[in-house]
Amino acid sequence: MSLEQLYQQVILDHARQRHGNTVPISGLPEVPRPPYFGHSHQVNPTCGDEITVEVERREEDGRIVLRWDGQGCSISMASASVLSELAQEAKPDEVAPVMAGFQALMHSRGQGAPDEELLGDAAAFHGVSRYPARIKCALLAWKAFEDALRQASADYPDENGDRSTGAGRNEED
Amino acid sequence: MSLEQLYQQVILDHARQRHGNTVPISGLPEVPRPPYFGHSHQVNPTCGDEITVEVERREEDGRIVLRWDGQGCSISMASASVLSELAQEAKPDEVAPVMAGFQALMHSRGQGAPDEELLGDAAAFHGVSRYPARIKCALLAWKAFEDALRQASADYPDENGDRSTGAGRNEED
Amino acid sequence: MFDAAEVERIRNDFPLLGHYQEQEAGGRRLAYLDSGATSQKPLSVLEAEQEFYERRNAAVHRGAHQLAVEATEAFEDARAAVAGFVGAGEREIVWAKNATEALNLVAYGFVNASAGLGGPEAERFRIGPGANLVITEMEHHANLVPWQQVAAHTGAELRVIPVTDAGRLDLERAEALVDSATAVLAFTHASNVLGTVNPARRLVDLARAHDAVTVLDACQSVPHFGVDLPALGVDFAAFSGHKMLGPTGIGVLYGRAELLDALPPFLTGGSMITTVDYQQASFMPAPQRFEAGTQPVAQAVGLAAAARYLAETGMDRIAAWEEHLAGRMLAGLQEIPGVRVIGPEEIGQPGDRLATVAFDVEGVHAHDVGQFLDERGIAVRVGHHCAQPLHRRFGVTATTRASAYLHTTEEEIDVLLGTVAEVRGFFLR
Amino acid sequence: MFDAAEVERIRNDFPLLGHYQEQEAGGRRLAYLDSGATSQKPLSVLEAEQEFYERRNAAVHRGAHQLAVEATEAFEDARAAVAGFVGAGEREIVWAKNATEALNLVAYGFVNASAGLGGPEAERFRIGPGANLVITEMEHHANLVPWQQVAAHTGAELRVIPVTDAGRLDLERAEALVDSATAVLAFTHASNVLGTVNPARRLVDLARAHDAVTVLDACQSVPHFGVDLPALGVDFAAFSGHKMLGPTGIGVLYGRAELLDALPPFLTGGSMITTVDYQQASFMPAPQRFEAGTQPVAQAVGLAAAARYLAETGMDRIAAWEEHLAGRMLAGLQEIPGVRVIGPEEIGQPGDRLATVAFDVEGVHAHDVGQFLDERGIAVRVGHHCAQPLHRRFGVTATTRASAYLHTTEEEIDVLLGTVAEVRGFFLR
Ligand SMILES: Cc1ncc(COP(=O)(O)O)c(C=O)c1O
Ligand SMILES: Cc1ncc(COP(=O)(O)O)c(C=O)c1O
Ligand code: FES
Ligand code: FES
Repeated sequence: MSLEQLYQQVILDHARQRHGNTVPISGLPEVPRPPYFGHSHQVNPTCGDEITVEVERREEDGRIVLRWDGQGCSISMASASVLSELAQEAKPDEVAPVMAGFQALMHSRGQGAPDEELLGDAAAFHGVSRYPARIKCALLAWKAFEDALRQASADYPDENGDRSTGAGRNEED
Repeated sequence: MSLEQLYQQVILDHARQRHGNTVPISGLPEVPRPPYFGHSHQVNPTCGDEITVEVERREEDGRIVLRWDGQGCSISMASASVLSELAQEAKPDEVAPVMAGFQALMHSRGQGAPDEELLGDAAAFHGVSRYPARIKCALLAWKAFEDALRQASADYPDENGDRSTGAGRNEED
Repeated sequence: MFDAAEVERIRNDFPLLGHYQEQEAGGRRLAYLDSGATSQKPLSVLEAEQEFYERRNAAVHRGAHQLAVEATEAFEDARAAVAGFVGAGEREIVWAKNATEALNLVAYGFVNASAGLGGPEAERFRIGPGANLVITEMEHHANLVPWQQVAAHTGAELRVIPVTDAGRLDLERAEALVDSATAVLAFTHASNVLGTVNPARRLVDLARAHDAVTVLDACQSVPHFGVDLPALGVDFAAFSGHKMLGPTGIGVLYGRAELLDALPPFLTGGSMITTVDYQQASFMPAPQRFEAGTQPVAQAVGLAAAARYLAETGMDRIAAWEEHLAGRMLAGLQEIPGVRVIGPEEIGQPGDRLATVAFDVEGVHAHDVGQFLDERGIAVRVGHHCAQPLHRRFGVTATTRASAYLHTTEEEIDVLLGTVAEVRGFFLR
Repeated sequence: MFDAAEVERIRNDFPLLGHYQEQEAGGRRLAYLDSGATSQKPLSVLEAEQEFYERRNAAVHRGAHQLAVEATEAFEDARAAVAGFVGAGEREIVWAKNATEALNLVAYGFVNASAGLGGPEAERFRIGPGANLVITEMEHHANLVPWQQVAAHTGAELRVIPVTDAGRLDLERAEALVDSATAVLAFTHASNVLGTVNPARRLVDLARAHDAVTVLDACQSVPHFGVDLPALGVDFAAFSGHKMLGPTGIGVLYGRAELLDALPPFLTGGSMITTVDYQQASFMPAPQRFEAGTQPVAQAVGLAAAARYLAETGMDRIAAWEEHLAGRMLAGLQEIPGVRVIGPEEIGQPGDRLATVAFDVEGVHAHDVGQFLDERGIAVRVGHHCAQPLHRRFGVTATTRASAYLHTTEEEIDVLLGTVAEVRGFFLR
């Protein structure tokens, strides 16, 4: 596989123009936290890169509001940006299959054909699955998102959200 | 080399009929210690065998009185017995060349021809020098003896004894 | 069980055995009866290491380059293979330099936890003067001295389960010694001196009833019969590569995932931290948290090849063959006047005795026995076999120990027996 | 220094380099510029290990049989060879699994002594809240985290000598930080990131003036230039086999005989005690007191072969060649727009800079740089290289690091430079 297939233009573009990348409120004591809120800080131990993802469930309709910040390689930054685009204002049970699909794609060892309809821009990451050392990069934001969403959904009064995201206790850290 | 050359009859005989092997007084609190006295306990760490050698310098003439006890292989026991025979009632400066000669023989890697006149029965150990793992056995008693003699000689009023045995401080333990 | 032809086939896989056979004038073989100390290596193990160095050698878990990826894969595949060999999960296998380090790792976990390190999750490893640590009288120094050190650091009491004259654990006394203040029950699965195989499940149940952590010294079991560590229920277990056909320089710690993640780190340095500044560090989950610095990578690959070789040969068949040899050795030794076996004199039930037999020859020191056997091409171990207190308990300072493995022949056992029978005649001449 | 023909001859000794050359379609070579992480092995090292396993493998320091005697001889000869390579006495060399363990051994010596273990001779390793431990800002985690652990155990303070923007130690600050309460000055001989070679003698003098124990991380120096440890005057030093053409699974601790005998034991178990009962043990003198359990015997033999290979090639010539390559790399990188070298940008005096060069490419993350180079057959390391705080100090989280060794060619450096020059064009397209 060529480098161009790994680093598709859409990845490089997202890495530069990052969707949803903004200062997280969890670090700002003066900002009050929304009622259905979760945040997760993840470190990629291989490289030391890190990301923080914050998720709110909008009170009125339960839809996702996502914020993130971090530093890392183009793949991790682009992946966070794409995730943000896909999840922003979505319902948790709309996002669940995307998350599962992206996970599966990353573990396909270059064999899987991405479902472009489901994954949108995230399909561009299919080349990453051939590079074991980079899979963690692509999944970093998603892992943080999953964790934050679980927290945000813990007390949100709809079973759907709970079921589809495997919500547990609200464990803020 | 054959086993018979390593285990000469004189070695096996000494191993059974041990010269100078008796209970050391250093373990008996009720027995008073002679004025010029040293004792040394040595362990062969490879096997855990041990020996205690006690040396007195006789007040009247400075000659050596030796006692030892221990347990170990035939080579270590025979070597202690031979040493005892050679050193008993000898003057330190008579024993010094024997000690040096025996040391040298043990480190000769089977090359040295033993000086039988100097070494007496100790010459029978020449085969041991071919077996690196057994050299420590043969030297165990000699090492303890050297240490004990040094202690016994520390305060004995003749420079000869001091010089020839490399005496240092009387470090009883 | 094997037949003679199969043992010959197996012998051909071991270059050292073949080499010795060639060398010796008159075709005399080396009877290597010292596998209990360290085993010989089949060619497949040497080749696996060599292949790694020649094609895939690079730093693992670090580099982004292709070679590093391949090295990492080889390394983690090795972990999976060794984990599978003892029924464990991959995350439950930590590489060490030898079994001794693996046991020290657990012991220092207690020391560090008790000094306040390791955060709240290390709570169950914190002990003090009221606690006790229970070991057995038949422990190798590797499973004795580290616990003495823990006792010295924490003020805990060290208790010892006695061994009967027949060479078995006194289980009644065990039940009295393990109590609610017991923090650790550390015991060997099989004794490297007596050859006794201990009833691990029963001891684990005893420990669990009192909430004690179990630490199994599996050095002499994993190489010789099939062991499923999770099925035994032990919390930690240690074994060595070099005793199971693998390379020197590698050992294994098994730990139940839940405990391993809670144990404070031991060696610290690179590749085991998540973030660090100049004043503090946070640590990765197990197994990485215990694998500081460059690991014995080629050795892990070699050990995996050894585990594969053993599994393919079949642990049950190996165990059956060795039991057969053990029976022959025990029966033969007991017929020789002046020879006393230290340890169980016969196989009680299948699987309760290794083909590792220590014995005393009346009137002849073990080192002299060993020298005599060596002269006849028989390699055995002599001394206290790193179990000094156990020898003291049996009233000896040293024994001669013959230990068989899958490549040992009946003929070798017979040569041993015949030669031992000559020993007293030579030395007491 | 070498000429191109000699480097080609050297390359032929390394099977992995040759293997790659064969494999690659179109004869493209692997430019292995990651020797700083781990080195490739010459055939003589692989053969030495193999020969040991096939002819002399047995338990060392234990058996009375002939094979054990030969194994012991091979093992102790290896110690003598490695001791000779760094100018040390044999008794001053302790085997470890890697440099990380060697550094931990010293650190735990302080921990154990401070907990009251080790008897009166361990007095000088006992420290408490008033004491301080001084390290530098450029330490690898292996020479940082263990000292944090000592600080946590003892209450001692950890102090850090800063690095200048030019990537050298701030020696004035060092003089202010080391004082009469300094128990340890631990510093790297050469930085695995910056490539800086530190003035070891000067730092030793500073420590000595305050009676502090010096601990040298010699991981990046011993492989690359001639090092005489006693001449440097350090008390302890650590280095790894795998970075100096030797096997994985072996490292070395050097300790001045007097200190090594006084340091409390670290790992405990077999082969390091003189006598032991169930309640206490007494320990052998160094080096055995630190070598518990079965040692990496075959690896020691392999490491000795590596030391021999290096000595025969000539450490001075190797150093000169690498300095030549370093100059070429530094000059070339600085000509590439957007590339910043982290560490000394040029060689100041001979011997003050390794051919290990870390750099940042503006706007492109190091892992992406590494991926790009890998695609072109250039293996470099990317990340924080186990020196996270040092990277933070230079305002980056990761760098790309190219490190050369004796088999590196000018051509490989040029390919590196040409490829780095393309990176920004690709990613910022
Ligand atoms: C400067 C330095 N110190 C310590 C180490 C640790 O060495 P090892 O991983 O062999 O223990 C390394 C290598 O990673 C190093 O470069
Ligand atoms: C029962 C037992 N435990 C522990 C050990 C120590 O193993 P190693 O020397 O490989 O650390 C041995 C081997 O010597 C052993 O037989
Ligand atoms: S390299 Fe760090 S996240 Fe990709
Ligand atoms: S074997 Fe112990 S002294 Fe000879």
